[in-house]
Amino acid sequence: MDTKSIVYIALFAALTAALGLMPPISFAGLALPPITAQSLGVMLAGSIAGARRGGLAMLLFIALVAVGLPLLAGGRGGFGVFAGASGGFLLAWPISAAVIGYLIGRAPAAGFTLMAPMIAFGGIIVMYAVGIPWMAAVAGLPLTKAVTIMLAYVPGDLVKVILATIITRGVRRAYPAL
Amino acid sequence: MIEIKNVTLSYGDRTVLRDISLALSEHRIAIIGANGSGKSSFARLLNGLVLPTTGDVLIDGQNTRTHGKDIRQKVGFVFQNPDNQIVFPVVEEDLAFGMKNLGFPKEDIRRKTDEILARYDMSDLREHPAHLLSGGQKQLLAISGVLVMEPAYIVLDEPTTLLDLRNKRRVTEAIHALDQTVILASHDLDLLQDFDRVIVFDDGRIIADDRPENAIPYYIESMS
Amino acid sequence: MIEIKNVTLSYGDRTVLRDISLALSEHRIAIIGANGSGKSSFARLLNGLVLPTTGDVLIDGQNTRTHGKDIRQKVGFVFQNPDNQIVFPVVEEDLAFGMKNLGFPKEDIRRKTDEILARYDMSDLREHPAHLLSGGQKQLLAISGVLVMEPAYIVLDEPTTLLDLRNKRRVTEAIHALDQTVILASHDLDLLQDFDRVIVFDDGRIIADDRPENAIPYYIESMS
Amino acid sequence: MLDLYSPGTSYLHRLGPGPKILTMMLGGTGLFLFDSLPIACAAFIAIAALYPVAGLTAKQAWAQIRPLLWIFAIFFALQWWLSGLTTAAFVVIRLAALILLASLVTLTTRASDMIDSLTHALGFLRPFGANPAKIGLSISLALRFIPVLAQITQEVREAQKTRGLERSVIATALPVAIRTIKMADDISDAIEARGYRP
Ligand SMILES: Nc1ncnc2c1ncn2[C@@H]1O[C@H](COP(=O)(O)OP(=O)(O)OP(=O)(O)O)[C@@H](O)[C@H]1O
Ligand SMILES: Nc1ncnc2c1ncn2[C@@H]1O[C@H](COP(=O)(O)OP(=O)(O)OP(=O)(O)O)[C@@H](O)[C@H]1O
Ligand SMILES: O=C(O)CCCC[C@@H]1SC[C@@H]2NC(=O)N[C@@H]21
Ligand SMILES: [Mg+2]
Ligand SMILES: [Mg+2]
Repeated sequence: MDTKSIVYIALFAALTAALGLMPPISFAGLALPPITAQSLGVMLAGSIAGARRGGLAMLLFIALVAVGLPLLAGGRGGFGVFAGASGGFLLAWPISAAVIGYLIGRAPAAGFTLMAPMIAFGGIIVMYAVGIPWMAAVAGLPLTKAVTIMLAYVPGDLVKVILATIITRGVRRAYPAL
Repeated sequence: MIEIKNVTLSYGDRTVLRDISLALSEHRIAIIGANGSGKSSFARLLNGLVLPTTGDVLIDGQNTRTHGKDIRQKVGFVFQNPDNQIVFPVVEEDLAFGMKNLGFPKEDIRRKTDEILARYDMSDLREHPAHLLSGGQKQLLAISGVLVMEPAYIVLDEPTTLLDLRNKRRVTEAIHALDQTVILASHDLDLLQDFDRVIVFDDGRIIADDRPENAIPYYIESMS
Repeated sequence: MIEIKNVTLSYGDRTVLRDISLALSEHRIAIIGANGSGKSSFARLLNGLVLPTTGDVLIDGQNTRTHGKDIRQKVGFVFQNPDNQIVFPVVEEDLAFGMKNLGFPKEDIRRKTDEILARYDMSDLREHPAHLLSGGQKQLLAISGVLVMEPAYIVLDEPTTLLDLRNKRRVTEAIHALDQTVILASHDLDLLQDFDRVIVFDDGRIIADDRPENAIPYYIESMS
Repeated sequence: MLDLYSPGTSYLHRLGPGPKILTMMLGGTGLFLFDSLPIACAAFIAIAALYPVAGLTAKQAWAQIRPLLWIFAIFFALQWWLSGLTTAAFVVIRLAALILLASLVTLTTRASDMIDSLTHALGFLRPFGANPAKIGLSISLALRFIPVLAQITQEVREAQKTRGLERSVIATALPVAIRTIKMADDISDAIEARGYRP
């Protein structure tokens, strides 16, 4: 792996951490995953850094969280968070970023209407597919109930998809060679 | 008229401006001083980007604490590092950004963009990615982006460091041709020859405040 | 000896260096020219950070296309913005970075760190956080970080732009004291008085290549 | 939060990064396993007491928590409303303890030492094709970038304010992204120019 990849991986892990400084919206105490700006970091890692770099950036991020650095929104960290309702989502982050990166890598010049669904697929569908069953298991909820709860997160996630798409397209115009 | 009243500025426990009081009414005013003496911090006070820790900054009687937004329309600011100032990916868009925010009509924006690009020989860079310009080109873009907004006061923080001779001359001429009040922080003493007033900072204090023919030699002396 | 053979460099469809051929063997060589004329791009060719679109760059006979890594040991590079070349948070660690990469033994690293810190009067900054240094100190740290690697050639791209008089004097003295071959790109013509050779770029071409007493006036003339 | 190395010669400074990271892992996990206010309080006090031991000031400790204060306030209010005062106090004290602990590690450990011991500890990953030295460098860069990103965001906000736009998510996020990528490219050039062989 070249130096640039190492720097980009570090950068997107740091970006996701920095987005944790935005206050999350939490429900039911911390028994449910918070609505957090950090999943925007996941989308950008995939859409700007690409499948490999983006996926590894998120892997680095969750590894740093696991060793106890307080990088999750609100200053949380440690192995404990993986055992909580958020655990599945966190584990999905590297996968989501990689999927987004892969899709966009196939159509780098995609317009808004093509790129946004790609980011939504990786950043919402894939993420929820891993996160919801985990949450249901941890919180002892029936799957249908867990799905219903997650509907509350969709509007926020759609906003993030739109932001990620606009930012990615802007960055690609500023860096045609990216 | 800019009034600075008993201003102190601290970042955490580090005090970078100590009890400064000034009234600035001349046409061209320069701020000089060693690295880290507080020039940029002082400049940022003038349009309310930074608020004083104690004391007040008044622009035409308005306090930066309460009228930040109005004051920023009046006081244009060119940053020391042009990378900080370029907001949009493409040269043309970036130039238009400030004018759009002030609600200029479309044709005006177009005309002024053409004018300023031609003035600095950058017409063929209209569609160039702004962040991939050479250092000097970026600096010209940063200055242009503020000039097109036609503010009443212009604060420039070392605007010529990366420029070649010709562009430096152009920017110097542009600065001299401004009808507005100009406040310029710079290490380039050549720029200041016909300024009306030169203020010398040292460690957050004013150690000289005089006409250039007195203040500049004093500063050179203090640096050796 | 650095040889540049029929080098052309393009970014996309924009050609920024046009058929340059040169052999550089003097002790101190300066590159000057207008903004956007290709100085930084040229400098980056010399240690293989950028590869020519056509043609070759040879350092002591090695091609930058094939021996990039060896060449980067031989050709140190100091960038314009020191913030982006400080890799580690603490002064001492940052100095050690290049030497570790070259596999220097621990004691050597220690000794050379001491030496270079003493040379630039920075011994008490050994444990200082690098990002809190003043502009001049950062630039000296950047130069030191390259010098400790003992490169045979040192390329500097506008290393004095943001410095005050005193810091500029220190960095200038540091550059003049170097035993290595120095290649310096700068708009600051005062730096170049006792250089051996001055190359003037214009729009990707060399328009003059001579001793400073001839090349500098030529450049000034061409800019007016 | 997570400030970088602060020079010193205390026992904690001299202790190898391995034990410190291990303690942080165990501490972080432990704090989440035991849902009890007294334990969280005890941990908070014990960790805070290590700051003077490491020659760090109360001011430095406070600086770690300060950026998150308003988030804590939100958590506290929400928990108070949902589950009562005790739980609210517990959640916030636990978070504060975790942050102080992790910051204590970053404040007393040099990035280069951290990389060296990670390179050593992660040696077992080599057969799987991972290069521990690269992982070490990426971790240290990531920690370095967090405050830089906050600073760049601040600078971009200032720049657009001066150009007449007080607040806009896109006009902030886009230039921040572009500038950070420019910075990443420059740093990557600087790393290579200093002989780094990945
Ligand atoms: N955001 C900040 N947080 C903490 N300290 C700061 C900040 N900005 C500036 N400083 C410190 O304030 C002091 C004054 O800085 P300032 O940038 O105003 O100096 P300056 O006179 O413009 O220097 P230069 O000539 O190098 O541009 C310096 O010691 C600097 O380190
Ligand atoms: N990565 C890049 N992609 C596209 N164009 C670039 C890139 N880097 C530089 N350029 C363009 O190449 C030309 C030469 O740039 P370069 O930075 O070499 O000029 P320079 O002589 O160093 O100028 P300055 O004195 O302003 O620093 C400029 O027109 C610039 O816009
Ligand atoms: O514990 C955390 O801090 C975050 C866990 C993940 C939250 C998920 S990511 C997808 C969904 N969208 C949100 O805003 N939050 C959840
Ligand atoms: Mg300054
Ligand atoms: Mg240049």
